[in-house]
Amino acid sequence: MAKSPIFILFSLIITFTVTNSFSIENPTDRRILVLLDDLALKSSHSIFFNSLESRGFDLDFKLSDDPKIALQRYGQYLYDALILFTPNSERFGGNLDVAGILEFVDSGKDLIVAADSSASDLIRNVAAECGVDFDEDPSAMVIDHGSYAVSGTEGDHTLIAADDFVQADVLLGNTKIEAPVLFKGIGHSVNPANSLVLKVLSASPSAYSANPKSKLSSPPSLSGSSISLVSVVQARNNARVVFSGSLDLFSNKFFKSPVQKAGSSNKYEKSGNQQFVTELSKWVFHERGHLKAVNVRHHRVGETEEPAIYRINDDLEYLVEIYEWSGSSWEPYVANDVQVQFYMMSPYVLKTMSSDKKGLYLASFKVPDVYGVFQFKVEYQRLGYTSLSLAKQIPVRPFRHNEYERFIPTAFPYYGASFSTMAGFLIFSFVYLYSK
Amino acid sequence: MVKPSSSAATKDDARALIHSLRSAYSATPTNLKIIDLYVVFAVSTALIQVAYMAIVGSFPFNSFLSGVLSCVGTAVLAVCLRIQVNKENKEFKDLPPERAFADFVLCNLVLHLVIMNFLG
Amino acid sequence: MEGRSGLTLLLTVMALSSLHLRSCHSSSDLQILTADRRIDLASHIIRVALVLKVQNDGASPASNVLLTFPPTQAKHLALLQAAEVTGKKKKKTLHTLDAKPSDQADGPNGAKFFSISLRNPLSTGGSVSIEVSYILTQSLEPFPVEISQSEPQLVLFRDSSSILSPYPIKQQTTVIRTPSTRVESFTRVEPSSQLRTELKYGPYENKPAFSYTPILVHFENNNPFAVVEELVREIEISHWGNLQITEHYTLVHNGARHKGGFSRVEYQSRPALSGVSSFKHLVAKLPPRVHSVYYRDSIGNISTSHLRTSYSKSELEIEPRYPLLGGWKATFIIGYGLPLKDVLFEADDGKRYLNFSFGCPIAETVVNKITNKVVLPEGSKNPSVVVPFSVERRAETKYSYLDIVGRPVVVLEKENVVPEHNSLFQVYYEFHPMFMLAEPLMLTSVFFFFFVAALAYVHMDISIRK
Amino acid sequence: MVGKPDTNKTHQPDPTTTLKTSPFSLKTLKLKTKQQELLIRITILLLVYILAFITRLFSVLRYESMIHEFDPYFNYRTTLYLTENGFYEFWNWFDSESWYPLGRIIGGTLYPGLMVTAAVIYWGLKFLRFAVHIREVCVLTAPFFASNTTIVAYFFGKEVWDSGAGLVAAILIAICPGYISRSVAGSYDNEGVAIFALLLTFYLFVKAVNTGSLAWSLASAFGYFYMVSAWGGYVFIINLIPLYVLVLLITGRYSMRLYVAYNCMYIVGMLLAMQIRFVGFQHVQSGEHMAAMGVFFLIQVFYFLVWVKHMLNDTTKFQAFLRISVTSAVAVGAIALGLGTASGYISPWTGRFYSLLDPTYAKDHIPIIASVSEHQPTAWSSFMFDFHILLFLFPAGLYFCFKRLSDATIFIVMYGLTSMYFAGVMVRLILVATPAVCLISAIAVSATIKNLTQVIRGKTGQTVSAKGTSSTKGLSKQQASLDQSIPFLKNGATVLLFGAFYLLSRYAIHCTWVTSEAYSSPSIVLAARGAHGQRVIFDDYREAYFWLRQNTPQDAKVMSWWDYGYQITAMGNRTVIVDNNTWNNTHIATVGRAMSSYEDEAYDIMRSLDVDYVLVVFGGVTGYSSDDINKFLWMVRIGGGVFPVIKEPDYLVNGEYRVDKGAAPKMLNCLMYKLCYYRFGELTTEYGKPPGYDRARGVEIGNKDVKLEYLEEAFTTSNWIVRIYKVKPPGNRW
Repeated sequence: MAKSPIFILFSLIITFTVTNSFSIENPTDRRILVLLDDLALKSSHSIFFNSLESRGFDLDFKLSDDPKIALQRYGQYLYDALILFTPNSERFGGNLDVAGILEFVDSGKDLIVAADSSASDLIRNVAAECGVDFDEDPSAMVIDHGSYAVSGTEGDHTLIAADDFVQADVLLGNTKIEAPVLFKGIGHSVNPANSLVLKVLSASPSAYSANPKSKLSSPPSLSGSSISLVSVVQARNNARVVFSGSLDLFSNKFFKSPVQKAGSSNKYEKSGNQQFVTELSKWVFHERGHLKAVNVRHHRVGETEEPAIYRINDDLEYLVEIYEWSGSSWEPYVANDVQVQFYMMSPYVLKTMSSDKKGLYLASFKVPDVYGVFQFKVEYQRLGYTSLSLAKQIPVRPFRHNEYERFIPTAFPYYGASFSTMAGFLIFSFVYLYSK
Repeated sequence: MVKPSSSAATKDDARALIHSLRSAYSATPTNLKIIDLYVVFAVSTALIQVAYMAIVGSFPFNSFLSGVLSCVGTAVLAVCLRIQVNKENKEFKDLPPERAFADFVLCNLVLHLVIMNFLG
Repeated sequence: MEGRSGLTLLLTVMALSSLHLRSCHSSSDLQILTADRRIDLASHIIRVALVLKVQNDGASPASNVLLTFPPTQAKHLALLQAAEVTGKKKKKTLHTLDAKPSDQADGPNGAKFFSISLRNPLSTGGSVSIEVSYILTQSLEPFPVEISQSEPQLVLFRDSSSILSPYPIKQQTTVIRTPSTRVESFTRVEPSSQLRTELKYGPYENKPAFSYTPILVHFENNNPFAVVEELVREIEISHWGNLQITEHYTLVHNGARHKGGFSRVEYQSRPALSGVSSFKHLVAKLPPRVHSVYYRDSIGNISTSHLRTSYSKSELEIEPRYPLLGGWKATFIIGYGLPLKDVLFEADDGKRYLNFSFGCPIAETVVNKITNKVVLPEGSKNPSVVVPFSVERRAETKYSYLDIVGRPVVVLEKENVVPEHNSLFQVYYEFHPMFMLAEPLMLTSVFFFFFVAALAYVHMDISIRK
Repeated sequence: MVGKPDTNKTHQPDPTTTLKTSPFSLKTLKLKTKQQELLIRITILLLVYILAFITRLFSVLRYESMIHEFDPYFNYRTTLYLTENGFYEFWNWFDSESWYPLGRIIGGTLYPGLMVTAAVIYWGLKFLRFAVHIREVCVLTAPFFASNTTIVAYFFGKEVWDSGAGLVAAILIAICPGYISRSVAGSYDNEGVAIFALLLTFYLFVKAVNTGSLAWSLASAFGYFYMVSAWGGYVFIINLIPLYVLVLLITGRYSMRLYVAYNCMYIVGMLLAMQIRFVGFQHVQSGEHMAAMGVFFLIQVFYFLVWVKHMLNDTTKFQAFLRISVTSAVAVGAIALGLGTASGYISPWTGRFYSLLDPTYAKDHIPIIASVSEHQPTAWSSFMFDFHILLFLFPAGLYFCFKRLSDATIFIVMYGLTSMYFAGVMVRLILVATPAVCLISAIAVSATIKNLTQVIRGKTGQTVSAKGTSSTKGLSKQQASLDQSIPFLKNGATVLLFGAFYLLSRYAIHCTWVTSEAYSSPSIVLAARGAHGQRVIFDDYREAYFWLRQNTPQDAKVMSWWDYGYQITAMGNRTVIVDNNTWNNTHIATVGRAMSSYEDEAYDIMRSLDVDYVLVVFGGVTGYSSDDINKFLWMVRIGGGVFPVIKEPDYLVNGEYRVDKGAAPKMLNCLMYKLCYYRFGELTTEYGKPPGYDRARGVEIGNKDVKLEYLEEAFTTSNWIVRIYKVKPPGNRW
């Protein structure tokens, strides 16, 4: 009784300190909540956890049924990321549930979910909400008689050596992962309706998902390379989520064990798991591939200050600076495929921006001959990078009454005529008056 | 069979007309003649402009309109003046010619001011 | 925001150790025998009453006593009053002392000093008891920052369990009154206790100078956090017997921001549960005998207002067009007239002076910035102002009906104003009654010319007909 | 409130007194000097002037000094802009707050006359150091111009008939409901000044025709210019006057005066009108203006012929000449017109113009025009309501006019007949007919009363001579028959006279009643009688608009049906998708489509238009019947007119429109229904009725648990009349 308020006090103070840690200035996560089925995992997966802690994250381990689990207090999130190593627990302690986890993601926090064969409905629901569907059959595992991992004991080929990585350095780092990755667990398919989910590690064409114990009666629901072993989702608010079909993927055992892919002669001392997981964790915790666009501005060519309104056929320049977070500092982002649209219900101008290599992007173009309320739009979605979508509204007005061209040569006769009539009028009145 | 006869009829009719018209017109007082001259000048300018427009197309439409309308306007106003100062018109006995001319000038001023505004 | 203040708070906590060392050589040798402090958190205006018994242990007599506030509080300090108490319970009398920011350099971590100058210097060994009352505004942080319609409003209050003072305190207690018994949490600094709506800290014995122990009180407060961001009052004197006041309000609900949608069904059917922290109507206390009161905004009259007048005062109950939930704004204008003889008097030196209340008439509101514009009649000269507290003063000129040279305007500005500021202020000016005749003369002359013109027309008309 | 009755009590007797005085003035005319008569006339006019102003202030007394209805809010907003930013800014104003994202060139798409007038008045007052707010000026502009109209009416009547008729006309028009309906204080609309301009133009033109002086016709040209700058109804002038000229030509009443008046007026007027950007070249391009041009050429030819005829006074030659010239002229004209239309140079007539000529046109072709209530054909009742006894006096007046034909009377007759026809076609055009009706009835009244008084006073001889022209023949005939049975006739006459006065007083009473009851409510604030008979005010519109103004981001885009566009921009100060200036049918149809399709489809449309808030008007709680549910079928029609996916039958159940359980499934799930009835099912609106009972339709709604997926309720006013919803951002993980 007497203790709780003080605890609350501290937690409050902590939350204060937390809230301004995940800022636009430093997107890398700080505090991570790790939920485990049993504390044994803490040691069996220690390499992974240690690597995280060595990279400056402070992990907060809790059992999945710990009654004091809380992601937020009074609307303030206590953690920046959540690791669910709880393939089997049906419900969490505290008041954490699927909705809570999704809300956590929707408020821009990151998530790693490791399922396993007989994954709990809770995990399945979370996954389904993110467009990842684990195999319905609870006892199903990914079986691959083609590219299983050769090991001492001849198993049922559920331990497979996968090496079909997605080709994206931002996700898996620059150094190529030589050794295949050991995987033992459930497979999933990505929902085609969801454009944000992406397969990182997919199974080989010979793989299929079924219950290894029972005889294969019906054709497997999932088969071939449509099976995804590890997938990532980058939400619109740049929250990042990793789904792995196997918990062992992160385990020390797999990290250390040598691997030889069936049918291939070359044998590696060490599986690709560690590299794979580390690189992936770097991505998911925003140590890499996080872009920011700063001082977006636009002005007429030759001017500097931003006008409140443009006129049709004005020449203008649009500038934006884009930087990438390197894990420690903001580096200029260099690419040649950043495009800006001048948009009113449909893009009237679509232009690729030229970049000096210091992060400044520039496009200059002529306002179309249409008036209305336009938008400068930059919609930059590149595989693995945080998506930039900038929109800036600007009205475009037609000519003023005194901006039309004057004294058109073809019109000179008319001018002449009207002036001559005026002259004629004067002459006439003189003549008329003095004629009597 | 109707046409040639009618056309022939019209031809000599026309000739007769012209002649009698000329004779009749010679009787009109000079100030009216001046006005007529003025009217003719204005109308001809208008016609020229229309022809020109037909050639080059009506791009600066406002200029064209102002040009033509100024001519037409002057012509019409002049005709009005002519009517008012014409001694033979009984309707305007009570309207002194000075007043008529003053009105005429006023109208012209307005007309040309508007034209000036509309020309550019 | 919270983050930063939180950090500063931590810093203060760390700084404490150093304070203890420094406290021994503090400015003078006064010490406080007993101090008790009552902090009232009932509304969003925090009223603190502090009773000190100060004793002078030094050799030299002390003429003034210092008070100390942490920088955050000093920033939000709206009003500070002090009085010396003489006599016992029965026949105790108060003599107000003047308290002003002291020019002394800031104390440890920027603590601000205010000095109270005593009526007569405190001789060695003598003691005096002082009643200090001060008001803090905007010192309650809503937490959580955003609430939905169905949630109550929780706020945080930060202070120190022990009174921050440049002098050692022998014995002190602090009592914090919360609006309700619903207190989420409060920091315990033994001995501390809660009974119903009162949190009691202390008594603490022999605290050294500058001792500071941060406490947090997290409690429910659903009183309207009505803040007038800007109030412009135009007080126009017309020597034809009327004083016209026009007040432009920018009102905002400064509590926890409203989150999600606003459901009218909920709001209508269960007022007890939904939107408890919102407020529908406000009450403005206007002087008696007000007339022609109106209440409108930029798009027209607002039909929901009631005026209750009595011989002593009038109350105007106004409803904004819509209920104000957290973070919602409303702007409106209140106008009313007063018989001039109630407020305008003639001084002995022949000057006239206006005697009118300064602050915002709406009850329990904080005004961030108030601007009083006193529009003197055309032709009045060298105005001077008497205000019981410090204000900024400007001069303007206003053109109104049939003005030629314009009317001199005295503009008085003040920030962070609380209801306690509703005291009278005076504007003296010289005015020659001749100016009163100017406008009627103009009008009459105009009519005269009109009739002459009409006459002329009639005659012309005949001349034409004949 | 208190002020109301006594104001019109004091001015109630006006008509009668003036009527008494008008014959009185006639009598004195011989006996005393003319000054008295002049004086009396001026005082009467002054009183009428004041009466016309005061009788239009009911709305201010009942409610407050505020702008009414829809369009006036746009006018008010533009006027504000004009006074703040000056004329050139106003002239080139590109408004990005309406018709998002297209925007609207205000300067080029409105009739600036009204705004400029108000601004000039405002600046004038400010110069005189009257510290008035521009709103007050706008509110009082219409009554002010109504008063001026009475003066014009007086002069017009005087021109057409005599000063007595003029006075009566002034009085009639001062309180005629047909006019008041559009000119009460606060209805700050083009018509307010336009009617004044219209009558002025006509008056000056008639004057010009009568005198044949250039100056008058120039003046009428300026009147026309003002009319053009003020209201689209100028088309009526530019067609009526040529028609009039044509009729005169045909009836052989052609005169040089006519020639002078028409030509000068047409040329100068046209040139002036072209200076208004919105009108531009229409005078030479659109078909609606071709009649005038045709008549212009015709009259030139005609003049030429007359001239030639006069030159050679010999019929045979002239006929020959005629044959040639006419054939050639006709040929040329036909070719020119044919070419013009063929090359699309002369635009065909616009829809509104068609719907004028053929009442049924709009209903089948242009729903957007048909949907406006004031474009509906007029019912007899409303004629009765707006004209009262004038409806019967009108034919009598026509009779008198025919009895004493002159150029002026012919004009007024034509004006009366044509405008009456148009009034029958469109409700709002009763306004145009009103002055004509008043004038003609005034002629009837004054003529009858004069005759009667003369009969009573027995000795008509002098009066006739005194009143020079006035219907001598008719009177002397009466004399002949009158000599035998004077006493009987006298009594009859007295009776008739009193009858006339009685009728007129009835008229006055009717007018005040109509004004105070029907035409003085600013449809923005709704008033109803409460349970105990006390007055209940529903101020929900302004509540909602002010909420928008205060609590939404500055650049928020609000989607609503176009009726509320002007009000939202003016009072809410937020960007709207469509508004009452219905220039872009497709855009409106898009909104209509969004409102009438399912939520998810609507969501895509709203995203494409960057809509942040959706505003609907709902009367189910208060029983306010002109809400969006009752307008909904028009949205469907207009939407379906452009997007065939929207089909009206989907929303009807075997031809009938209903919202209860029997309603069509698409109806029950379309966006509009959902937004109006969201969480309405939980509310008990009326005692003894089930929850979710719609008081406007008088049914229990069909779909009580409305779930919204893509929108959330942002605000609902205290009486639920306006409901505002926020469009949610797209899903985060999909």
